[in-house]
Amino acid sequence: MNNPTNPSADQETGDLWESPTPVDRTLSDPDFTVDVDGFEGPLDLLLAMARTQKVDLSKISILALAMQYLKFVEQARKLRLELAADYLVMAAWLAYLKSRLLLPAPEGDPEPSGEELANQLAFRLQRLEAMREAAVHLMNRNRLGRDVFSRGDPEPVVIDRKQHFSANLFDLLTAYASQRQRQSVSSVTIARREVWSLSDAREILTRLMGKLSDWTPLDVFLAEYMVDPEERPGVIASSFAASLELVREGALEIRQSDSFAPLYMRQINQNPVPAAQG
Amino acid sequence: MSNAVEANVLPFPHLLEGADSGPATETLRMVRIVEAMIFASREPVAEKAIAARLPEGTDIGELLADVQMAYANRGVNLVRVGDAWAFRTADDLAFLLQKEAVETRRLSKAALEVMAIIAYHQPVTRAEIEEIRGVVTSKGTLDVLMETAWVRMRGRRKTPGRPVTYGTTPDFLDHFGLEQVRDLPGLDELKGAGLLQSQVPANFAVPMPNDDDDLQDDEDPFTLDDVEELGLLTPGGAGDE
Amino acid sequence: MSNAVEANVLPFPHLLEGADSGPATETLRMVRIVEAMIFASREPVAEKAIAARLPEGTDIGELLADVQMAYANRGVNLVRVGDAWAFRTADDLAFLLQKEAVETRRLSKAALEVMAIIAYHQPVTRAEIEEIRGVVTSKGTLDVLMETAWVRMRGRRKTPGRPVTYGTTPDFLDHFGLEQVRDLPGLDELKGAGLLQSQVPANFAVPMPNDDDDLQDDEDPFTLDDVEELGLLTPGGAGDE
Repeated sequence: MNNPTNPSADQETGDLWESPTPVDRTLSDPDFTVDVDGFEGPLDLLLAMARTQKVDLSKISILALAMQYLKFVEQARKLRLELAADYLVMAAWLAYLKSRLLLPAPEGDPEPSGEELANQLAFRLQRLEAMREAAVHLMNRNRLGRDVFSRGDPEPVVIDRKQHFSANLFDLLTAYASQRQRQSVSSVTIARREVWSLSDAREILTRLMGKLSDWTPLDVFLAEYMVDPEERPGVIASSFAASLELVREGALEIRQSDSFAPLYMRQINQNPVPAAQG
Repeated sequence: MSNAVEANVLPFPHLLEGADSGPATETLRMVRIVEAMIFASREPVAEKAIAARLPEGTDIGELLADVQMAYANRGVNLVRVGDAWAFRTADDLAFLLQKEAVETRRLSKAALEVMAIIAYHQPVTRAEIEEIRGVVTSKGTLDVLMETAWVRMRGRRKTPGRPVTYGTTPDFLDHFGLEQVRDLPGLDELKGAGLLQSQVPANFAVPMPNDDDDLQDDEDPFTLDDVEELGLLTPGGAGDE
Repeated sequence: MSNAVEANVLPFPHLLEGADSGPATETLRMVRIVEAMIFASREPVAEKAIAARLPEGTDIGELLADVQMAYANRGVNLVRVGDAWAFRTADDLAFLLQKEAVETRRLSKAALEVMAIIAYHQPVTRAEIEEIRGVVTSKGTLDVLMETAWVRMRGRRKTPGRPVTYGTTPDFLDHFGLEQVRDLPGLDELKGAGLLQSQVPANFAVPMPNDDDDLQDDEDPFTLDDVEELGLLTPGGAGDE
């Protein structure tokens, strides 16, 4: 759990939920020789060590515990194992505790006595142990959803929601006017381009052909339909396509002297063939 | 304790007090099992399932009838649902399961806009509303407006897809203090009130609203199918058309 | 009907039979309301919410205590959860109801420890939790506990840095069958032993390991008693070597 190579990292990553097969640490690692995996910090390790010493925390030897811990850290260092910073801090503190316990305090020493330090550690161990016991007691209680059950099929309270909506005419009109305004500015209406369908063009052409006495340019011919310049390309395209069809049928003749030169057309068999135009 | 129990409106039977007599204790045990099983179950509990937990040969019918009677006048009753049993709140206390929550909600800007468009352009379809607004109108916005009871579905437009047409209700007039929907201000009035800028495009028009109950020529009435599909069977609603 | 009721293990009180006497009928009415409201809900119902449905001036505490007593020996009990009340199956009937049990993920040892610390030391800051455990508590552990809805952030400690304080929720009480935080198991003993303090209590002492004579002198009977009461003696441990 404690990654010894990364002392600054969270000490508990990845093990928030109990693993399906918990490992008994004391069995797998009876001497606490080198491995700190599975311990949740130095206090946890100390508690585990204390348990090997005596089962009654109130009677453990703090000095023996401190020495055991220091030995453990020494071994870890011999094996060049990196220990999390917490473990080293605890080791330093325990070394200090050991010296305070073994050496008589000088007169007027303002530092806490060895006894006080030992009490402090014993207190912390007991407090942690007590919390663990408390957790066990809690979890062993008759728990809701496991031992004790709530109404399986509750009858929900139907909330009769009386919604009162607030809006006044001014809000309404403002909303309407501003959004219409917004739309009228932002929306550009693209008028639908008038396109003659081929059949429309043919019908119109056929109707107009009667007026064709001689070669007539297509744009003149269609002049009355091309008032609106926008319509011009569409009208020309449609009628040209329709005129080709009429030519194929032998009803119309078309000629053009050059690329992009005006297109001339005339009805066939209506008049005697006139002289070709220059 | 026996004093307290005596004083209680719902005392336990004396059978329980000196509960050493075999049959009574046994019956109580069974009653407790029945109660707990039915209480905790997510659905009514089949008589068979209960019987499986009771000593063989138990007259389960009688036992359940007894428990049912014990609860007959309580706030909670034991009721039979087919071959199964469930606890239910006593009918006369159903009001306890209702909570009235009055909350004042402001209409969102989008809802106000849609409301206004419906008011002015009715009868109007959702697609038309969207065309006017230039944005897609969420179903939620229309739902909220229906909830206000200011908007109603009128019928269906006689066009492909037969879209629903929306219009305003008398509640709408009430709430906004209008005698008739035609009283909504027109283009000039909106301009005059400074709500519309004076330069609006030439083709800009504010329609004359019309909330006639009579359907217009291009509207179809709702069919019975529509009524179901659109959930129009609201209390006091148009379900009888 | 009265015959059947007489024969029932759970008869209704005679008060109900000729139920015309005012006060009794009124009390019954209130009892029924209390039953119905709490019974209908899966979650505990706030005492306030119940009171709101009863006539003003009702001694709701007494009423609830009466109902609680009426259900004390039933298959379903009325339990108090903080300021709220709930019906729960009697705990001795758990065996019947395994089917209803919801498989919940088990908390890790670390999370359990943090939960216990929060429960017993609340309001408690993360730094204090870490001080007790001697290890950095990952954010994840607290998140998981918050996810269980057993732990909540309470507020901020009025100290530099204004750290967040944690405590338990009503769900916690409900889940562990506690009426109130004061009912946490062993709470008084832990307090008496000073184990819920952040500082070593004045009378706290451990025997000096290098001095058996001191051991005797340092034996504080109060501390020793407390330690034994706390269940610090792990199973199988004699503890008196």
